Formats: sequence, structure tokens, C-alpha cells
Amino acid sequence: MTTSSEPYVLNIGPQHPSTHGVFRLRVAMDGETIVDMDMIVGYLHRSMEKLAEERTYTQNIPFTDRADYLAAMSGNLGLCLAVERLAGVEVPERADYLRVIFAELQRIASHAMANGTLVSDAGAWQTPLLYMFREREKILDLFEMTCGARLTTNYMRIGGVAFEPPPEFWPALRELVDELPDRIDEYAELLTDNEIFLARTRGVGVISAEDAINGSLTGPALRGSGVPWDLRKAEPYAVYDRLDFEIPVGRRGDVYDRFMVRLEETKQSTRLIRQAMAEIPEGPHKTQIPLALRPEPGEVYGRVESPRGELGYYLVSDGSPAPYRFHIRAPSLINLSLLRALAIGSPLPDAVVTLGSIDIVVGEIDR
Amino acid sequence: MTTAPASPPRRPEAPPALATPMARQIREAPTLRGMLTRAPAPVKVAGALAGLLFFAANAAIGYLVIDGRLDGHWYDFRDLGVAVGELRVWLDDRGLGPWLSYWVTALIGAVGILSFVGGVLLIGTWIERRLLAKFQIRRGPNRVGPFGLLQPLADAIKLVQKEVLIPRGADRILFYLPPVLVFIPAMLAWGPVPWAPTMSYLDINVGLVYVIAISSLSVLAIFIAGWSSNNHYALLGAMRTVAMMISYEIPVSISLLSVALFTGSLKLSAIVGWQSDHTMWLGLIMPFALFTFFFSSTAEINRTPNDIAEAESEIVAGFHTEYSGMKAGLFLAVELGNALLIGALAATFFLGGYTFFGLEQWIPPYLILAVKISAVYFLFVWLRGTLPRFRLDQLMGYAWKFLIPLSIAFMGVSAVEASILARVDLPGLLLIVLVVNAALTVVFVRLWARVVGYEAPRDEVTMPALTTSVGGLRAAQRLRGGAS
Amino acid sequence: MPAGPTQLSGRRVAAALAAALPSAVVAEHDEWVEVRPERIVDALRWLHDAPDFDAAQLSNCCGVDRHDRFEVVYHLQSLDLNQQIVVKTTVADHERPSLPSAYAVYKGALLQEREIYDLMGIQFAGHPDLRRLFLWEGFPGYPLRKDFLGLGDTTPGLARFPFENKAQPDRIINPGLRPATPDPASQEAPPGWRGDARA
Amino acid sequence: MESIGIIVAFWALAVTTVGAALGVLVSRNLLHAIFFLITSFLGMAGLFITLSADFIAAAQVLIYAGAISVLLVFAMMLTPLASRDNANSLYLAPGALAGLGLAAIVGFVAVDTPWAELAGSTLAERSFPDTVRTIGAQLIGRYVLAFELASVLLLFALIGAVVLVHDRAAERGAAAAAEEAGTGPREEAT
Repeated sequence: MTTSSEPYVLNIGPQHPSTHGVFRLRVAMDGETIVDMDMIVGYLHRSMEKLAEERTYTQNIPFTDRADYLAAMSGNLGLCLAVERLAGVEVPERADYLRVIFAELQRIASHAMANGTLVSDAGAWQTPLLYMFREREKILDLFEMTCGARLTTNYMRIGGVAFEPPPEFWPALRELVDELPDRIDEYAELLTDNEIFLARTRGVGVISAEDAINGSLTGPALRGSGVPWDLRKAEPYAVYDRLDFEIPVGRRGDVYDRFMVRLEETKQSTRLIRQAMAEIPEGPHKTQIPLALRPEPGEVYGRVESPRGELGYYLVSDGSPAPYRFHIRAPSLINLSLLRALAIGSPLPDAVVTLGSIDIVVGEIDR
Repeated sequence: MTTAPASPPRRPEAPPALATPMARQIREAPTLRGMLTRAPAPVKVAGALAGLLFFAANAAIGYLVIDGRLDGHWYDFRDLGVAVGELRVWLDDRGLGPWLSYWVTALIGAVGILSFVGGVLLIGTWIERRLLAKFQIRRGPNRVGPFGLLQPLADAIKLVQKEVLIPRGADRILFYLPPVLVFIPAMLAWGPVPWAPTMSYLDINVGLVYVIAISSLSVLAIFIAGWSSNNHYALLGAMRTVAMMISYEIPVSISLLSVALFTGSLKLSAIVGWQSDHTMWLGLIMPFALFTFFFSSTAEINRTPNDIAEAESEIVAGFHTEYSGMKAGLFLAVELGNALLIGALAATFFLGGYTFFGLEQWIPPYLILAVKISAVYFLFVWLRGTLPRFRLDQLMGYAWKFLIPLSIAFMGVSAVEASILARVDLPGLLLIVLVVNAALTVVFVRLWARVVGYEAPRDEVTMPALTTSVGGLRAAQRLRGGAS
Repeated sequence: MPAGPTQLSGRRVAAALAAALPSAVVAEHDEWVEVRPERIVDALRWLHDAPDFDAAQLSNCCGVDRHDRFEVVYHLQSLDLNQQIVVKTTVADHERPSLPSAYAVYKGALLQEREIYDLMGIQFAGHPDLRRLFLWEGFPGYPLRKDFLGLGDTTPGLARFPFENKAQPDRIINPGLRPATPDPASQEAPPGWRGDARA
Repeated sequence: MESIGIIVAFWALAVTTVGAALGVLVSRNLLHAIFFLITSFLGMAGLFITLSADFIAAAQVLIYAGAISVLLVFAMMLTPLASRDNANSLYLAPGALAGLGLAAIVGFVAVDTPWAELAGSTLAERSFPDTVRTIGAQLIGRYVLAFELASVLLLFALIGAVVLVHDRAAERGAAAAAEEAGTGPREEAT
């Protein structure tokens, strides 16, 4: 008797619990094993790069909120840094510290979301996700306190930040920073010693350091593969060169390492916030810039370490108030370069966990 | 803004109380503690008196039962089975033919089981959701009725109203059947569970085999559901279920065989009777069989950590992806009912059934069983709120490489011990067996783990390395070299 | 002035590149080096392999429409040396631009080049999977081109909803778009959402 | 004669069993045929219950309806799509002949058996005797040879299946490994 199997096509998405947005995978499967995969994106395409060419630099800041809507602060910061370098705008020191504080808060919130959904993809029925949401909620409360919005913050400005945080912000932040390390240890305890979680994530979705570098991976996906690369150290912006922190680096490049790198990064972010709170000077929070900023003709590639990796803005100016070309280097999209190679030959559950560990935000992929 | 305010740091002011109806409802939602403390004094006194009275009445009747004065009389209200038996005798005496009494009592039992399971399903949904909410630091349903108790009813009404969709290309007849078919075994398997010494609907001689046989039928309904939906997710879920059932029925059967070996009977009431006579739970004597039964049951009824047949992050809802409305509701209800059923079976086989070391004399035995079912059910919910999910191959490997060999080994141990127990009559022998089995479990599991090559994860390997200098491939190789 | 802190001088890269690949360099600048489009893959590979530059990662790759030509900008970076190199190349043909694909050197070019193809219409020869990324196959035009809005007959977006207008096959949904044969009814009432709804 | 309940139950079960068996024959869809077969098995289990053979009934449900049917489903899923049709085949005439012969044998046995003597008084009591103990004693007592022979046969079948599958899998695995080593699509990172 001969047995034969017929490959069939499975449409994962655009609406699927583990695609984290409108993201579609067309998967050819042989039984439970993936034999081929095609990624279909663009359901959330809003043509930001085209729209940006008709708006001033400041008017473009809200787009960066909507690109990576889980890390709006990092998106704001990246654009502001790029424009500041393009136009030669000086930033007050206090604004730099505020930027560090908010970017790191955003990193904690985003990593909490990423790790929570990863564990949820691994099958834990949302409990770790909701635990991590607890801290995320507090951070979003802080954002709301400061700039009135929780998700699309639109907080950074060219030359500083939009608002001074209100007086009640600082005690609340202090309280959060004090309790965060305990919370992170709690998650680590819940998951890192969990045999099932280890069995599901260790040795799964392994990306070697060579592949990760060649495939343009950045952020926790690259660090999980063992490459100590962090733009906050490599090309310090704001005041990161004055603050003391470490880069967590994975050992095998599997899903578990990416998870642990994110967990450890939240700890380091807490350290950074603590230092920034201690050192923050008095002073203005913003430099006045002209309403329609006209940078000299030229180009700039400004980049920051967003929670998902290297978030770059390639701006070309022709001397007019609007950018001639506005390109967002989206880490979510580019980190998916290796997804097909990773998925082929792996069983469906592993592919789901691998996708979760790469941590995509569909708003940023599609832009 | 100064970083060191003059006054000590304080929490930000609580936001002013919102005046919207929903906010008010949240604020004034009743809590159990609030109801107890805020109740008027007469209500408190009356409640305390009622509780005392209930306990005193039970104690008095229990005393009379032990005394022997109430033996076999139906007005021992703690044992509804006696009442049904009396009814049957009374009907027989009326001369209405032997089959009428049989059918009437059967009808009473069937209606009893159906209404019991139906009612418990509603409450069980609420319990599960509230418990999960507690595990997940949220509130859970708390709007409909007191504490949200009527939420399952509201859900059911909503589901009944919803349209039942049939996907294009589905096998229409087979698509209609499964929600009904899946309910049948879930109800039938409640039959032989003894709730009290004489309170059992189907106390048949082969109760244990019957339970295994009936529970093996549910896989068919699940497979039909998956196959007829004309959906790849459903088919994947169905195939996973079938593969899992084949694997996990074996350890379940073997672990229950150990029970049969010890008690010398396949009758559920006799199994409970054995545990009651020896004042010892079988689960304590054979912990590995209990674990095997429990773990395999989670696989058979699709509960975390073995819920791969409806793994929502992989195959959406598995075999019932295409079902909508009350059909989907039936699947979900059966899933919950199966959890309760496994609770009842685990309690009967391994946890002493309706007995609790003599306490069943003083409070109604079915309450004891209900408490045990709730305990096992709580464990299920706890697992669901805590653990991630296995992968299919890991689950299969766990069954075939770990559970089945060890179950067979422990069945051999149980056979030897059962034959010793049957021949030697020593007062403390059962305790010795208990200790020996506990030791053997530890030894066997450790040895077998070594044989199959399991290795516990070590911390220094799993934690990420920390560095302060950036670099590329060369730095990565340096770090890796330093780590290993 | 706008160069990044770790960015290498384009002149230094150009000198080294010209020594190794004589005909490759077209122009040099403080910030970038411009490479002949036919030699771009060779240049990238040389930069990738040269120990002085060690451009291990293609950090960013994007196109710029200069009205009569396209620029494609490659931001390369060396992680070990912590330096960044900007390489540009110019595609002269504005109608049917084509360029060799960097995928042979950098796997990370896979999706970035697809994105450029999708939004700018630059064909990458040798790309393994060159399809539209965000937009669907058959989308008219390439939206990031500067002349996209002036394409004449084609207008982006749906001209009409596919299923809605069974009774009126020529009902205009997009008020900016005129039908091929003007409908007398729509000429009387000015085309627009509200007017269409009434009609 | 029995009580009316038993009679009603017998006829209902008999109609179910035979009807489902006919459904197996006539249904074109192989999966439908399998489900008819399961219905037939369940009906047979019910018939066993009416005969007070509770253990056999439970075993019938467990083994035939629960396990064999799942095996059939598996076999059907693993066969190529083309053969999932319960179509007419060359075996129609020999199958009909064999079926008639079997029916003749069953009929002969049914007519020849002295049912009245065998039935005795057990049915009248409407209770199930302790059949499990009896069956167990018989299996390791009077019929031990047949029992052991059957078990040895099953063991052979098991080993044979393992051998058959194992050879193929090993060959295919080796071939795949060789192919992979030849092309070497992914290099192992050190």
C-alpha cells in the first residue's frame, strides 16, 4: 500500500488570531508541515510616503504615530532627530532627557505587548499577555497624562518635545519604575522555567548571526541571534551616551532568545529611565523653530533604535517646506525578509511562534 | 519641575468619579464581601440560623443513619437514589407491568442527568470566566444579574438568535449532525457515576469499560465536524483530534486498568466502595495513574495544555471553525461539560468518589462529589489560565514515549501489589504500598527521563548575555565563544 | 553637516572603490559615492567583502524620483567597524527603469526591492520574487513617482464599486473621473456622492 | 416472551443495524459509508445489551465504533483522492456470492440452535449477570489456547506492520538525507 499526501493551501489571515493585524500568509502545507509560504501585505497601506511629500516636516510627525502604532514615541523621535540633523536644529538638554524617558517607556510598553502576544501565540490563554498589559496600561496612563493620547502620542516636536509633563507625572513614574523590576522578574518566573514554553520556543525558528546580519534584521531579532548591535550604543542619539546600560544578547538565535532579549531590555530600559530621572536638568523643553521649516537642499538618513529595530527616516530636501522624498525604513517589514526561509519545513505551530517572535506591527509594514 | 518635590511623593489624585451609568454600575457592582457586610442585621441572623439549622438537621439524620434507625428509608433526604428505588418498588406493587416502573425510573434519571448537566454547564461557564478573570487580573462578567451570574443565559439566548451559517461546499447532512452527536457521549458518560451509595443511574457491572467506550465516541463527532466543514482549519483540527485520541486513549485505559486491578471490579460503585472500605484514595496509592488519567483527559477533551485541536493561535477554532450560533455554543458547552465529567470520573476512580473519610455520614454525599468535581474543574481552569500549549509532535511523543511505557510498568506494579493485598491481610499494608508506590514513581520517572534523554534546562544557558560594546559577526562569535 | 556620526566619507570609499573596480565609480561626494548602475552589484559585493569596509548589512535601500531619472540609495553598514556607507546609483530611463538586484549579495534586499518596484516601478533584474508588495497586481502606475497624479487617463483607486451598480452600470463613484461616454443624466446633475445617491 | 420494552428495543436496533449496513453498500461517498458502518456497529452493541451481554456491548463500542472506525477514517484520509469513491468494482459478483454464503451459514446456525434451552431464566430477571468474571475465567481457562493463539497472531500483525513501515521510512529518510547533503541548501551555523 502506498500512502500519498496532497499539499494544500491554507490562508492564514488577513483575519487570524496570530497575525496581529491584517496580515496574510498563503501557506502551502503538507500535513502539518509548511512546504511553501507567501506573504501578502498591504491591507493597511495608507501611502504615507506619498502623502508626506505634500506636508511640512512638523505635519508629518502624526504619520510616524500611525506607522508603528505600538511605538509611537520611537517613531516621533526618529523623524524629529532626522529633521533636526537636516535643518541643524539644536535641542535643549531637558528635551533630550524627556525624549529618552518617553522612548524607553514606549520600549517597555511595546516589548510587553510583543512578549505577551508571543506567549499567547504559544498557546497560553492570554494570561501572560494580560499581565504584561498591566504595566503597559500604566505607561499609557503616563502618556495620556503628558500629551493627552495613549497610542498615537504625537509628542515629540522638531527641536524638543511638545509639552512639559505635569507635576503628578513624576511621582507616578517613580512608582512605576520602582515596581517594574519586580514585575519583570514575575514574568520571567512564570515563563522562563515553564517546561512547555521552553519546549515550544527553544530551538525553534533559529536564525544564525550571519543570516540575521545579511538579511538586514535589526533590533531584538538581530540581538537574539547573538549580535550585540544597538543603535543607542553604536550611534548614540539624545543623551544615551551619558547613561549606563547593557545590551542583552541571545545565544542561539531561537524564539526563546528573542523573547528573553526583550524581557531583559525592559529591565535595561528601567535602568535608563531611573538614571534619566535622576539627571534631568531644568530648562526649556523646546526650541522655537519656524512654522514652515525650510531645510537646505540635501538629504539625511536619521535612525533610532525602535523596539522593533532600526527605524530609519531617509529624507531628501529640495529647500521647500515639504520633504522631496520621505522614506521610512520600517524594521517590521525588513525583519520579515527571512520569514519564508524560516517557515519552510517547519510545522505550522512553530511558524506561528516564529512570526510572533519577530514582532511585527502591520501599520509599520504597510505604512 | 523639580525632581525632588517639597512634599513627599504622593500618588496622583484619583480622577473624579464619572457620572455615566456604566461607570456607576462598575462602582456599585455588588461583591460577595460587600453583600455580606452590608446586609441588614436580621438577614445576617437569619442566614446564620439557616446554616446552623441545615448542619444540625444533617448531623441529626446522620446520627440516626449510623444508629441504624433510618436504614433504607426513602425519607433520608440526603440520598435521592433511595427515593427513586422506593418509587420503583411502589410502581411494581401497583401491578402496572414490570416495564413501566423501569421506564419511569429511567426517565427520572435521564431528566435528572440532563437538567443537572444543563444547569451546571451554565454555572460552570460563569465560574470558568470569573476564575480566568481572577487569574488574569480583570473582572470578568459582572453585569447581567448578581455578580454576572446570568451572563451564560444571556450568551445562550444571543447564540440561539444568531444565524447558523453553512459554508459553501460543506457536506450538509454531516454538517448538521456533529453538535448533536457530540452531546450524546457527554451525557451518556454521566450515567454510571455514583452520587451516593444508592444514587446512580446506570450502576452497571462494566461501568469502567462503558465509560472508556462512550468517551471514545466523541472523536467521531469531532471528526465529522471537521471533515464536513470544507475548511482546512477544521480539517486540521479534526485530524489532530483523531491522532490525539488514538494516542491518549491507551494511557487512560491502562491507568484505569490499575484501578480495576486493585478494586477487583469494573463497577463504579464498587470502586468507590473499595476506597471507602479501606479509607484510602486510589489516587494516593497510584499517583502516576492519577496523573496519567488527568493529563490524558486534558488531551481527550481539548483543554490546555493539550488543546491543540482548537489552538486558536494556529488553526483558529479547529474543528468548529465554521460553526456559528448555537451550534458553536453546543460545542463549547460540551467542552465544558466534558471537563466536569472528567472531574466526576477522576473523583470516582481516584479521589474517593462521594466519600470523604466518613464525612459522607454527616453531609449529603452528592455534595461531597460536587465539591470534588469543582476541585478538579478548578484545576482545569487553573491550567488553562497558566500554561502554554504543546505542539502536536511533542504531545504524541509525550504519550508514546513517556506515558504509555510508564503506565504499563505501573500496571505491572499494581498487579503485583493487588495480588499481595488479596492474599495477605495486614492492617498497615496499604500504607506501605502507598509509600512504596510514591518512591517507585519518583524512581521510575527519573530513570525513564534519563532513558529518553530528557534534560532539564539550565539557567546559565537560557539567560541572555549582557554586553556594553556593539559589534557585528566577529563580536557575536566572540560572545558565543565566551559563553560556551 | 547632515551626515550621520558614523558615516564614512564618500570620497574615501570612492577612492578605494575606484582602485578596485576602475570603471564603477561615476561621482563622489562628501557623503556618498555614486556607482554606475551596471556595476552596482559588483560594487556592493566588493564593499561587502573588503575588510576595511566590511559592509555586512544592507541597512536601507530606497529610490528617489528625480523627475527625469531615478536614484537608488543603498545605506550599508558594518556592524563590527560601526561605520556606514552610502552608495547611490542613477537609473536614467524614467519610463522603464531597470537595475540589477542586490539580492545576490544581501538577502535583506528581498522586500526592500519589492517595495521599490511596487511604489516606483524600478525593475530589479535577478530578483527572485519581484511582485507588487503593498498594491495589487494590475494597479495602474507607480504611486511614488512624481508624475503619478498627472498620468492622464488612469486615476488611482477604484473607478467604481464592482457589485453595487447593477442597475446603473455607468454610475460614477469617483466624482473626479469622467466616463468614456458621458451619461446625460449625470451631466444634468453635477456628479458627486450626494447627487449619485439621489439618482 | 419478553417484556414489550425489550421487543421494541430489539426491532428498533435491528432496523438500525441492517439499515445502516445497507447504507454502507449503497452510499457512494466513502466517508458516508464509514459513518453508516459506525451506526451499524452501535446498533449491534445495542443488540448485545438486549441479550444481557454488557461487556461484549461495551467492547463493541470501544473497539469497533471507537477504534476501528478511527482507523478506517485514517486509512481513508491517507489514500489518494481518486480512490475515495465507493464505486462499483469488479468484486461485485464474488462479493454477492460470498455474502449469500455467509447469510446461509448464519441462517442455518440460527435455525439449528436450541434457543429456548440456552436462554434459561437469566433474561426474565432483567438483570445483568457478572459476565466479565465469567468471560475472564473462560478466556484463561477453557479457551486459553484460542486466546493465546489470537494474541500471538495480533502480535505478528503488529510486528509485521512495524517492519513494513519501518523499512520504507528508513529508505526514504536516507534518500532525503543524501539529497539534502548533496545540495546543501542551508549551512549549519557553528
